[in-house]
Amino acid sequence: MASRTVFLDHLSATPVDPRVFDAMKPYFTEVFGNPSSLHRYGLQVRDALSKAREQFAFLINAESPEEILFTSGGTEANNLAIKGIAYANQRKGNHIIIAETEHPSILESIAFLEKQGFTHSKVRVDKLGILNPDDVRNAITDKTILIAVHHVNHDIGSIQPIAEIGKIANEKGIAFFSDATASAGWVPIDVRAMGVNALSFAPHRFYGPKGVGVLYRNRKARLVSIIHGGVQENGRRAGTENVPAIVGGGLAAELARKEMPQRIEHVQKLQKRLMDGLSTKVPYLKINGPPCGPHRSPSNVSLATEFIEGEGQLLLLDHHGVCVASGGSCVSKSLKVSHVLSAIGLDHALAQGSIIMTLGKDNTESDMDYVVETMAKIVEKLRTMSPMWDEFQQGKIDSTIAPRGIGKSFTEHAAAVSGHREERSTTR
Amino acid sequence: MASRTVFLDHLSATPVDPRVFDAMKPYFTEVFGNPSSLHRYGLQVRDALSKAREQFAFLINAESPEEILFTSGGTEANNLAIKGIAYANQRKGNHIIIAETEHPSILESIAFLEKQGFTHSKVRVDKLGILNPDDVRNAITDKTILIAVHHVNHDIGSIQPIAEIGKIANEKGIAFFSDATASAGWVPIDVRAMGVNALSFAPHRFYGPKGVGVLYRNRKARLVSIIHGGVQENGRRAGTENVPAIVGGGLAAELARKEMPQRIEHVQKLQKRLMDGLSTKVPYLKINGPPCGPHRSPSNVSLATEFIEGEGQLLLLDHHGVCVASGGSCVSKSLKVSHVLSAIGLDHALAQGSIIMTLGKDNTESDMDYVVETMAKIVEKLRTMSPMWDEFQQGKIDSTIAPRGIGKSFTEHAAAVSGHREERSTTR
Amino acid sequence: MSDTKEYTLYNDKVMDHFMNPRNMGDIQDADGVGEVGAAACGDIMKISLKIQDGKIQDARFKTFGCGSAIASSSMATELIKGRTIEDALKFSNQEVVDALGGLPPVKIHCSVLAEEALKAALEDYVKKHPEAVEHAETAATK
Amino acid sequence: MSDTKEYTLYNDKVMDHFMNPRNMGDIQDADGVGEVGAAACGDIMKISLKIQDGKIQDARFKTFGCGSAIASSSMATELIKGRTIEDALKFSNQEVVDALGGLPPVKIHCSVLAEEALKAALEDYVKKHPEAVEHAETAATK
Ligand SMILES: Cc1ncc(COP(=O)(O)O)c(C=O)c1O
Ligand SMILES: Cc1ncc(COP(=O)(O)O)c(C=O)c1O
Repeated sequence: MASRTVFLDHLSATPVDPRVFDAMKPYFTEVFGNPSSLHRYGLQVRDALSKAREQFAFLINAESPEEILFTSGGTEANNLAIKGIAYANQRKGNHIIIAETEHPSILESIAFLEKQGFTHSKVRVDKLGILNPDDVRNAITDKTILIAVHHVNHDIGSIQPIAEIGKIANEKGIAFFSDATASAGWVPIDVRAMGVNALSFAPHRFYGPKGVGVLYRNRKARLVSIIHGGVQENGRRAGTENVPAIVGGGLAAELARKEMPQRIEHVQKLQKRLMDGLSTKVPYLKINGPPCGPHRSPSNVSLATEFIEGEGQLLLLDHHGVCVASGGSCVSKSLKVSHVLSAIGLDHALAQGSIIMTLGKDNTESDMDYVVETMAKIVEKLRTMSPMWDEFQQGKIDSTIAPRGIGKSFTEHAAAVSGHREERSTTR
Repeated sequence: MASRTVFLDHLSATPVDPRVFDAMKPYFTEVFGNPSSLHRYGLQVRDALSKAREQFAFLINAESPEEILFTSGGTEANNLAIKGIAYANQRKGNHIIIAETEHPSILESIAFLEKQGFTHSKVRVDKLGILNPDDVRNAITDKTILIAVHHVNHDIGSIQPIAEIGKIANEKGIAFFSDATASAGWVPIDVRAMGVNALSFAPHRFYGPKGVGVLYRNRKARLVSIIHGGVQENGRRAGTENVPAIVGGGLAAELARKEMPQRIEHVQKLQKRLMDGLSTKVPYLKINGPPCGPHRSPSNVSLATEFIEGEGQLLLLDHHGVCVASGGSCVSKSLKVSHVLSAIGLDHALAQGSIIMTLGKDNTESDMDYVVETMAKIVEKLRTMSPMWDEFQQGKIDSTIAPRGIGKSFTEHAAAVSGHREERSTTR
Repeated sequence: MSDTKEYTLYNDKVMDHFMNPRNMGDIQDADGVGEVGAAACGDIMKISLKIQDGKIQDARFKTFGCGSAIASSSMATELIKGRTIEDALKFSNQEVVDALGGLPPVKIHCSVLAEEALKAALEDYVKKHPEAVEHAETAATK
Repeated sequence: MSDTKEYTLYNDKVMDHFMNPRNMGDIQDADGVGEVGAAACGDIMKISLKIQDGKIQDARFKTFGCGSAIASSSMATELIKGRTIEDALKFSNQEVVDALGGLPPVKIHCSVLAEEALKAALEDYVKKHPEAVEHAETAATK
């Protein structure tokens, strides 16, 4: 195993901050009550939940802690927002507008609703993964009941023009929801300035524990519940609350808010160093999404290396102690190339070579240099093993990143050899 | 505050076992990966989840760890079972059979499904809260797709004849689900002997952490998911897994299984002492549900005291350090008397004086004596404050527990004075 | 539990009136007695009054109900003592809520029940002493 | 991470063949070359063979694909060396899976691709040397 470990997958997981863990500790063995209980143990943890609500409200500048609702994670918060708002407005209409690059938890919730008679429009994004608010405006029909656009994209870090979309939504009186799971803790969020009626996130993306998600929603976002039972969360989300995780998540939110300027400054510096290093040291490598700056999450580095595939890179990086995600992101078991990379028009073959790195507060500059060095080495190794690299050298196929004008495209080539296979299988 | 604390609300919450907490610890700050990640951090926690699946399977004698599915708690597991099985069998029929004394998470899931075109039959229970399997058989129609009967009742501890219902369900080829949230860890469970296709429970009822629930389901229980997104849990439950809670819950299950004989023996002894003590020392007090023995969970003591109301008892008990639940159980914010107590035909006024005590492994015999003593004291205090006690003494109203044949019933009296109020409000 | 804070369902004032109710009991030869119940929650409250010279000399309660119902009746009897019938007829549950430093939203109805028990007791008195109200009404229209 | 166990996506055998692939490369004057792709996942595999006296003398691969695709082609070329054309035509992906000590269910298709690349290379050889198969067929029907 490698002597050095560089964890670059902070969108998948972050270690719980020791201060956060300390705050959680008593809630397992000592302060173990159920918030629904009327005796001292129950009342004591009710106080703890109230405090966490305030801390979460503080992170996103919500007007009141009562606008904070606890779920089990980002996915459930997204399901609750999409389905809950859709069901609550069923009488007004059945049309939902989303960006085409939403997270699967949004896309699959929408797919479920389609079976129940709802319809939707997907707004396209540009080459940088950013949508045009005018396209949202144009997609609105008199049946539109919900607009859902994520704040930061989970794959390529693009920041959406939320405040502008918020203006449009508010003007038209349509509920506006934003999935901020990939941004909360790393990009400032002000729900009032953004004009959202609902917004989701999960503290395990910013040094809080797993097992808790947050759905902010103000009075304008009517919501029916999707997990039924007791009257927890004012009847909006049944089930015993995950008290220790909520307490820890609350503190993580408070710390994230307080330390945000330093965290952003730090990861943005690393991001630039990493992007520059990779672009310089690894030939035929492309950075996906917007350049460092106001349109990109400071913690995301998404790249595509030509002529080789992503999983091999991930495995070799891991062997060298560098932990990253491949194009499939959270959905590692699916064979499909990320729909986000397709949406920004990335060549299919290039998308297969995609790697997502997400930076954290404990990464260092020397980590970045090590990653660049390692990446250069393993890309070279994988290319010597790749038939495509050969054929590129021989001029049979061309590069999409730096076209030379000779040879067919990788995609054409792949189609040709895959065609061969399909012939075979039909004659079997 | 009281010098002594006796926690008697173990169905609402249990402290995490120190061994369980130790096992969880590394998963917050060190072994913090996301099971979906392909690198070492992800793979390491996948191993941990597999182990927990085995431990949960062991507790309920499941055939394979793959039959274990993780959710965020008992409520979500119940929602997933009810809605998931209903949706998956929508083409076959739309009729669901449940016991009338299910937990709100079942009842409200059913209420939700009714809006989507499903129908249901509620099977009645007898005075001890136990249903007759023949009534289940008689409720079956050719549209029946699911039978759901809880294992142990959350309010009064009645154990249902699950194996017999299982035989009927299997014979008819209907999916059979049992909510074992109130029994797991306290009553032996063998899913194969019980003939269930799905069964839910939550480790925070037996010294595991909050934030995780378990749904066992075998091949015969087709299930669609209710929280959509990534492909976690083989596509049955999307969202990042709550790894530390799953790890802790797994160990809690293993310990519960291994220590079950001792735990049962211990609480059953306390249960008898408490029931006997209360029946002897507190006049006009009734134990709800079956007597100590094979038809009652060894950890449940449900009682109703006449002429006084439950919350006051709970508050005074709490003042004396005794933590209990009142009739509303998990649903403390609702004003309604438990539907379980109505179902067993308990007089409405009596149901208002209801208290639920659930025993745990750390309670002692001397705790029981203290509780009996305290209970006798506070019941007396509250009765001196109650107009009903007065009127009973004067022979104006009668007791339901030990009728003397003089005076009208409390309920008649209450209706009369409430009538007075209704008159007033209409003339306002 | 490690911390020393006392966690209670209601605020200190309510807890105090629940734990140490004022004016609990019956008045033997009461001038007015009201007993009312709340159909929704099943609480029952009985207030008895001693009235002299158009003024409430004494008030006692007995309550079958939750903590806030007991506290509300305790507080209502405290507040009403010494008032004239005229003033007492204007008594509102909000006075109880305020004097108790607030009640949880789902418990406001307890204070309403206290108001109703009190008014029922006054009505009972008035039925037996119609002259009292005429007197009060004249006073009011003066 | 505190424990010392090495956590890897695939078993040790697969990891070994991925990290240290056998027979990686091209055969300059190959007798048969097959290049196939999997439309679903986008992997591409190329196998070249050196054949003499009806026997596979050498086999090399190049693969664009995931870890298990690389390991599968490495293992397939190892297994096939020394076999007769006749035997090689009966080669099945299951041999690769078994020799690798198993593959995750979603990765079985990688071994199928290896089988297909090998068969494509054999077909290429047969196209250029039709007599080889006739010979093989006669041998088979003997
Ligand atoms: C029988 C039963 N089912 C379900 C639940 C809900 O479980 P959870 O609080 O874990 O959501 C409870 C809670 O006490 C219960 O007793
Ligand atoms: C943008 C976005 N939304 C939702 C989710 C799902 O969150 P969770 O894993 O907490 O369920 C993720 C996960 O990475 C995400 O990136």
